[in-house]
Amino acid sequence: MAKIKMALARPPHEGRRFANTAISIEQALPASRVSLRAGSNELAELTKPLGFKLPTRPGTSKIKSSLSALWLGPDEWLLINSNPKTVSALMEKLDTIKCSNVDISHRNTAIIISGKAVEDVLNAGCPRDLSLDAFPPGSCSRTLFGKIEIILWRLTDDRFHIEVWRSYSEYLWAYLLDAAKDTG
Amino acid sequence: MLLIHCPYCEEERPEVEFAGAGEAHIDRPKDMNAMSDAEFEKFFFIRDNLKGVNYERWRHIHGCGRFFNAVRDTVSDKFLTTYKSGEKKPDPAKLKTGKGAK
Amino acid sequence: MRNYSVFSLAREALLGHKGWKEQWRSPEPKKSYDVIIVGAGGHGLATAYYLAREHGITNVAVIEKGWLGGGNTGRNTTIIRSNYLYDESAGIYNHAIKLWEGLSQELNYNIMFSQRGVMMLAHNVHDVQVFKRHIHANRLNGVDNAWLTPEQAKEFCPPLNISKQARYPVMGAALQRKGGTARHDAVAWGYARGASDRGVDIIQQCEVTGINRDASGNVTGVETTKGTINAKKVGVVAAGHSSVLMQMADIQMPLESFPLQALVSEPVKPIMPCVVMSNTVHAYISQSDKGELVIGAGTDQYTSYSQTGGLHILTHTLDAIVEMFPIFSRMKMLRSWGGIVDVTPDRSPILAKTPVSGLYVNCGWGTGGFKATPGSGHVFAHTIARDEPHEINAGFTLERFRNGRLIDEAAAAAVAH
Amino acid sequence: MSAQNRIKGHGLLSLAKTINFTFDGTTYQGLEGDTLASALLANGVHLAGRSFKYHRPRGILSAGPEEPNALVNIARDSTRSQPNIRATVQELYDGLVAESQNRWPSLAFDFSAINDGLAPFFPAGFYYKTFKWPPKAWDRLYEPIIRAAAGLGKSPTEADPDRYANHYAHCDVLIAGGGIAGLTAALAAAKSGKKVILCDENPNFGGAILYDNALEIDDLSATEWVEKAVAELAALENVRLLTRTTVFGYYAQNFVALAERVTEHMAEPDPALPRERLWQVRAKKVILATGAIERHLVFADNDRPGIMLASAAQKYLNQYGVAVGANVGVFTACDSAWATAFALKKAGVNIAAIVDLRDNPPLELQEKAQTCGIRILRGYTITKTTGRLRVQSITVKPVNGGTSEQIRVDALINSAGWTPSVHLFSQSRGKLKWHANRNLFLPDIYVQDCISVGACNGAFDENELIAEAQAAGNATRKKAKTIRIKNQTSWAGNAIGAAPGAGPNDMVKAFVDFQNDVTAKDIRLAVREGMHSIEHVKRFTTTGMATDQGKLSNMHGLAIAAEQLGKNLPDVGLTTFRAPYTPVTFSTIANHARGPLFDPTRKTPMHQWAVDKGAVFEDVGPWKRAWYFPKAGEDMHAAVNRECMAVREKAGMFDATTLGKIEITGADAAEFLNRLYTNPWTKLGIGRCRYGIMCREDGFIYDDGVIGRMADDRFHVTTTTGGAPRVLNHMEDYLQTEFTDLDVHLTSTSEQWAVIAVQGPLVREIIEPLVEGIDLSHEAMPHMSVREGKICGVPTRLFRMSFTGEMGFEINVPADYGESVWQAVYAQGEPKGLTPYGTEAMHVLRAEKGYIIVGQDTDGTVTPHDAGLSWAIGKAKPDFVGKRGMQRPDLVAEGRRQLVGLRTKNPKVVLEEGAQIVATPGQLIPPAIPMKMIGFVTSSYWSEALGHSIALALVEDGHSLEGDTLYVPMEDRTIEVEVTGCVFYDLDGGRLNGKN
Repeated sequence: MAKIKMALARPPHEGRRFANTAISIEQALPASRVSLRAGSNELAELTKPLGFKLPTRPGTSKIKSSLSALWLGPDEWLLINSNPKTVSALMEKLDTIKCSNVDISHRNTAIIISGKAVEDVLNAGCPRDLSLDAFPPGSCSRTLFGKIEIILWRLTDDRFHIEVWRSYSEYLWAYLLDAAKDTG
Repeated sequence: MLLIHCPYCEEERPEVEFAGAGEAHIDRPKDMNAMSDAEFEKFFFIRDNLKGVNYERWRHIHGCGRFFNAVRDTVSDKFLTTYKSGEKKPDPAKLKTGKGAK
Repeated sequence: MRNYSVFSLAREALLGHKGWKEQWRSPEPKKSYDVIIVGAGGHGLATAYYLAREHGITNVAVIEKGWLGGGNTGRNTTIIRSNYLYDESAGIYNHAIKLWEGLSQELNYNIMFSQRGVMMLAHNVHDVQVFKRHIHANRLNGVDNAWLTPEQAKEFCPPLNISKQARYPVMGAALQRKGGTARHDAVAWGYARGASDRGVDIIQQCEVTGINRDASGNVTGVETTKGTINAKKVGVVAAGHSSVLMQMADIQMPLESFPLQALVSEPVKPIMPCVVMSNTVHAYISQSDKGELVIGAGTDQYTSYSQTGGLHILTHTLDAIVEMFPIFSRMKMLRSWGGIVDVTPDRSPILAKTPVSGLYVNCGWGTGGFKATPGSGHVFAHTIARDEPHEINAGFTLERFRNGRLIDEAAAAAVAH
Repeated sequence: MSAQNRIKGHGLLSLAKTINFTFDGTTYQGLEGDTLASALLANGVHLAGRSFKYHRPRGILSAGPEEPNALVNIARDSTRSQPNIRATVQELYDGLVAESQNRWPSLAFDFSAINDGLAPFFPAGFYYKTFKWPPKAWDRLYEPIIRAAAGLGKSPTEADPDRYANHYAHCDVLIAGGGIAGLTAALAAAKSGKKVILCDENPNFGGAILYDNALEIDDLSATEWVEKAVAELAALENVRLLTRTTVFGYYAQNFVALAERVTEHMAEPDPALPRERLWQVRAKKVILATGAIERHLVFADNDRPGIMLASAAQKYLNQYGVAVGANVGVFTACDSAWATAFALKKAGVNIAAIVDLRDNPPLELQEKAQTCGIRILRGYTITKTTGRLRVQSITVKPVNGGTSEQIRVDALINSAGWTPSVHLFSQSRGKLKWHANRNLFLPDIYVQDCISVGACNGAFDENELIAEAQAAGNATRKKAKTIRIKNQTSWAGNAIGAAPGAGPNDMVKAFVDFQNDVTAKDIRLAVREGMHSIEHVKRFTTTGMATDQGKLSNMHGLAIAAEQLGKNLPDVGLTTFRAPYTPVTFSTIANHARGPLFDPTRKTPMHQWAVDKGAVFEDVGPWKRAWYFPKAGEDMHAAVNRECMAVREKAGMFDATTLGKIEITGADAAEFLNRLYTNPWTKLGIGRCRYGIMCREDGFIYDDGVIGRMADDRFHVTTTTGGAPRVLNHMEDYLQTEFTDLDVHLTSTSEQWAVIAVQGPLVREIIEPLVEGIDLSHEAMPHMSVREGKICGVPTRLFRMSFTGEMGFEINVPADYGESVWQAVYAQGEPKGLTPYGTEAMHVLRAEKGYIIVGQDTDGTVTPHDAGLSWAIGKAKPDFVGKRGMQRPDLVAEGRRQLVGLRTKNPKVVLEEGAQIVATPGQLIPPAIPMKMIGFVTSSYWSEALGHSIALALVEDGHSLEGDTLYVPMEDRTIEVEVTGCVFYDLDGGRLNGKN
């Protein structure tokens, strides 16, 4: 049998970026993502495979080396590992524990947006209060941006990570660029 | 746009993150087959639709994804309280209607 | 009744219009009536009018909490059409159209029924299938409804954007030429004048606070803020407040009341020749005789009696309008308002007797009641007078929610899957 | 032309900074900082518009957003034409081109002014009384004429190239109005650490001092004080200042909408800037400092050009250095107009007389008037004015009778006192209270966290106003420092309703609502006709319904109606104030959601490949799906036939990515499916799939799809494309609120997987070489099974299933690999005849097999039994969602519509989808309307494989009619059809296994 030609990954908007003096928008690199669902009794067991305690305060996140956990709901976390190759390992680890683990690495894609106008640009489409006291670094939440759902995650004062379903990323890009027009 | 306190996220969020889900505290009978047509009608179609304090369901669909219940005055549209699904019906007499909503 | 005509107008012009009498009497309520209608909206007033005119029942009171015509009658976008799918719906809405056509003359009141055509846009293959189904059913029911190509639609309504580049390009349209609009206030006032002139008492600023029944449960009258008023028959025609009133007779209704908003633009010279509706893009628009673009929005997602809604609802309405009519982008919203619409599970009205003898209900028109006003009043009057439904409203019962015989116009337009 | 009415030494504008503009074709010169109105007045132009109904000549009445008369069209270019712009608000820019409206042929001579002469025939509501005969004439004849006469400006006729933006904002305190009150409140709030947004509709803050600059605050001139306050605020981090920004809507829970005009004042706007920006602000507290609006007096012929509000004249003088006339009359019932007179006099304008309705205006005012030689007429009214295009004289007469006197004027300023702007308070659903002693409605009961300060709260005295504002803004305990006020202008005195001389017995036109031409007479007529509620009066006369929304007319209308009814004013009711406060551009509200951003467009990973192959797409919900792939010279029909035949004879490939997918995990996953789907799931083996039907409680089909069991506790569920979000929500609802006993979790994987359906006799040999770790043989992988392995070296969930009746596989791969795997499969199969096909061919192929499409062959009123899917109902199951519902009387009754197949007697005839079906030809000739319809065509296609047309239909008792002949009456002919089963092709299904 002839050698099978390996399929290539073609992530959406690969390498796309925009920047002016006030705002910078870039397509994040591919990553491993797992939707983790677990009840309060299961939490303890998860600490070992993850290497840290899952955040349990609503809207908070936890980062340890390449692995991050975002609280999305009382029994729901989004696990992101910046290394796209680690997903199967992560899935296998979780398989051994009573919880729900679903690979969504390709369902979502991410955009990183930063700069001094970042709150203004996001507030063009997101109805949430994004001031530092209301949404400090580390905060994360599912919310709306224009007509689509996103997960908004604040990395630093002026840097956000936005998770979005891949087919909505084109809309998100276009909206962010439109909102960024009169900045910088 | 209303501002709704999600009992799971423990904060107020804009209405567009939520989906209204109709009247609250209508439980699906354990034995559906034992229902008369009249009982089925009441269960599936009949609604209180109260003018005043109303018990209703919401889902924080673009947030934590949880269904929860709310007590809201349908004349002022003010929320008296919101509470997790499964918790029992609060007594409206014990809920104060404050300025603004909530 | 002082006749209205170009001649009486001319005569009055020379007398400084001092001779005009009030269009309807504003009497204090009597002790008792043969029939009490609760709610002086278009449907209630029409019911009273036809009770007097068709059935000789003139000892009638129409009781109104606020001012007549001040509810959904005076708040809706006045679209009139009858191109509904099911026989029952086509029956009642087409009955209404026939009455609309002679109404100005019959009432001696210009209600400005304007058959400018109602065009419903199809934006995808599924819309086309659904509209074709309507068109064929309408034809066999004697209801006019024609299919137009995008080009024909544009010809009928020049401001329309039929560009293939649109997000949801227009694939065609269903046009009911007999559809159109009427002047909502005039409809209420014309019926009020006609009813009052035939002896009907219209009692405004009087709220019904209870429905009285005797030992055997039969209706005996109503309690109001102006005291007890007796009647053997009570017809509830209270739109958004129907649940509240029916609960006074211990009847729980299959209804939910939602806020529905509408808006008008600043007046401009004639630009929109017809009514355009799009269910897929969610917008309804026409132009009033004053020149305002009249635009209907969607309902909020929660039940409410506040007669106000959220701005985001208007946002979605106006982005749809600008998408369908890019030339209206710079037009300005002059005024927006809200009404309370009572919605049934199958989106069809209830026009029927109730389990309580002597109590009748006309409700559940949702967002589309205005167009039915004459037909609804006409057959509801029959139902009250004869204590049995007219064949046209025989299907619009309360029982259908028990036996499952729904008239599901909403489901029949099911979303493409 | 040069500006002859500009007065040196007055106003805040620099005479050096001149700019040119044109009005109705004439070029004029104005100054930077002018409004169009001030520039026109500077050039002696008062005539600016025509009224709505009588087309009476109208001048500039006000200096603000309440302007009812001076509405013009301004066009930067053909795509930027804007009707109904208030000249009193529009800032002048170099090259501005304005045109008057609602006149023909010209503003000075308007043909329709004939209406004015005929006015007696057009009283309020005249159109209700006539135009009824002949019946058909209304919309053919009368209405077109009325419509043509109505309307003000002209709608734009080209698409709008400008952009619009949105900004959601949050703050502790939002302050509406940047006058002294607003500025004071802002300073207090900001200094106590609050996050503040202060906005004002004007280009500059200052509010009333733009009228009255005599005032001194803390020993600074009002202007200096404002500059200082603004500078102080601008320096603070926690303050956002917004000018040219109107608060237009006040919604529930302190959600407030603002419209910011970003570029409307610029000669050459930067294209990067939005034309306007919508601000949607959620404020913890709202401070309303919206001030008050001066009312005009309602007297005979009070609408001539040159007759204007006193405060406007003062603003034109003090801000723009423009005198509104050389010989100005003053008619007032309020002190503040006297101040205007003094200011004008000081500026060298002759004051013909001050006519005050009051017998005893304040003595100090009278003394001051005497000292500067102004004639005073106390207790006088105006009974007549003259001048067609500009007021020329006024006729005055003592209120208590006496002799009249005509006085020449070239302008008349008037004031009936001030109406607090309670619009936003009222929008917030607060309750107003009538103060009879002052003829004012003032805020009484607040329902939101909101407070009114200053003139809009009735505080006309600056000391009182400042105290209110400080208290409202200050969040600390600290006592606010006192601010010293000097040279206040009194706003005392007012009149409401018709002035003497415009009473019930005076045959004069005294205008209440200028734009809509509503006179005191009209309102009295409405009352006589039984309009006893102010809402009736308003609707009957249209008072208050013009573009100014009654800012000037509402109180007068109420008073006149009340007088006529013999009631107290508040008992007539107050019309509700509705958003917006001033008109707002549609696209400002739509903002970003235009063009490509109107709605998201969802595309699959293989979309571009299809585009490159020339696919035609269809919209399915938000998705773009490849509809068919026409080759050169092919129409849709030819392409679809080719695609179908390829699948039947060789192989086809189809992008099924848009189908919804839900991963259901947990120990009770199978039980959960048992309750949500009609089918049984417990016994479904790992690696097997099953077609499932979902109902709601009502027992009607809600969704369907193939479900595969990946593990004991893991299912891969597919849903319809459009149903995906609905189904997931439906499942979550039951899981979270009803079946809480189950250990189940749901995750949408719709976009995790790209799905490539390969269908046809050759598909196995085509994909086999690409697959690793999966035995594709019949034995190892029969129909309706699923395996995990690799394809093209990447992980796949490979389903053996078919929606065409041919042997088929659905290759699920992680989405990023979708395009690449698709290309690999295509490369592999293309030589063997593998053909990409679209949704249309898919529809034909499935119809040949009688597979339903939910939403097309069902419509929300169809049970599984009706659809012939009784086999998919788990009879043994004690309960599932829909089980009870489908037992209701009407759902088990005779005569339900059931899904059947149809074959046309003439095989070439393809029925129209949606066509209706009747039972008896007897109905047909002559066509007896209405006909009894017993069903309709749900799906209909030409079947190239079968060589005849096929159709599916819902027909009453259809299942028992097989073999019968029915009729499809079309407009031009009647089509005979035979009822058949739903399956047309490969009846025994052998081809699923590559047999037959």
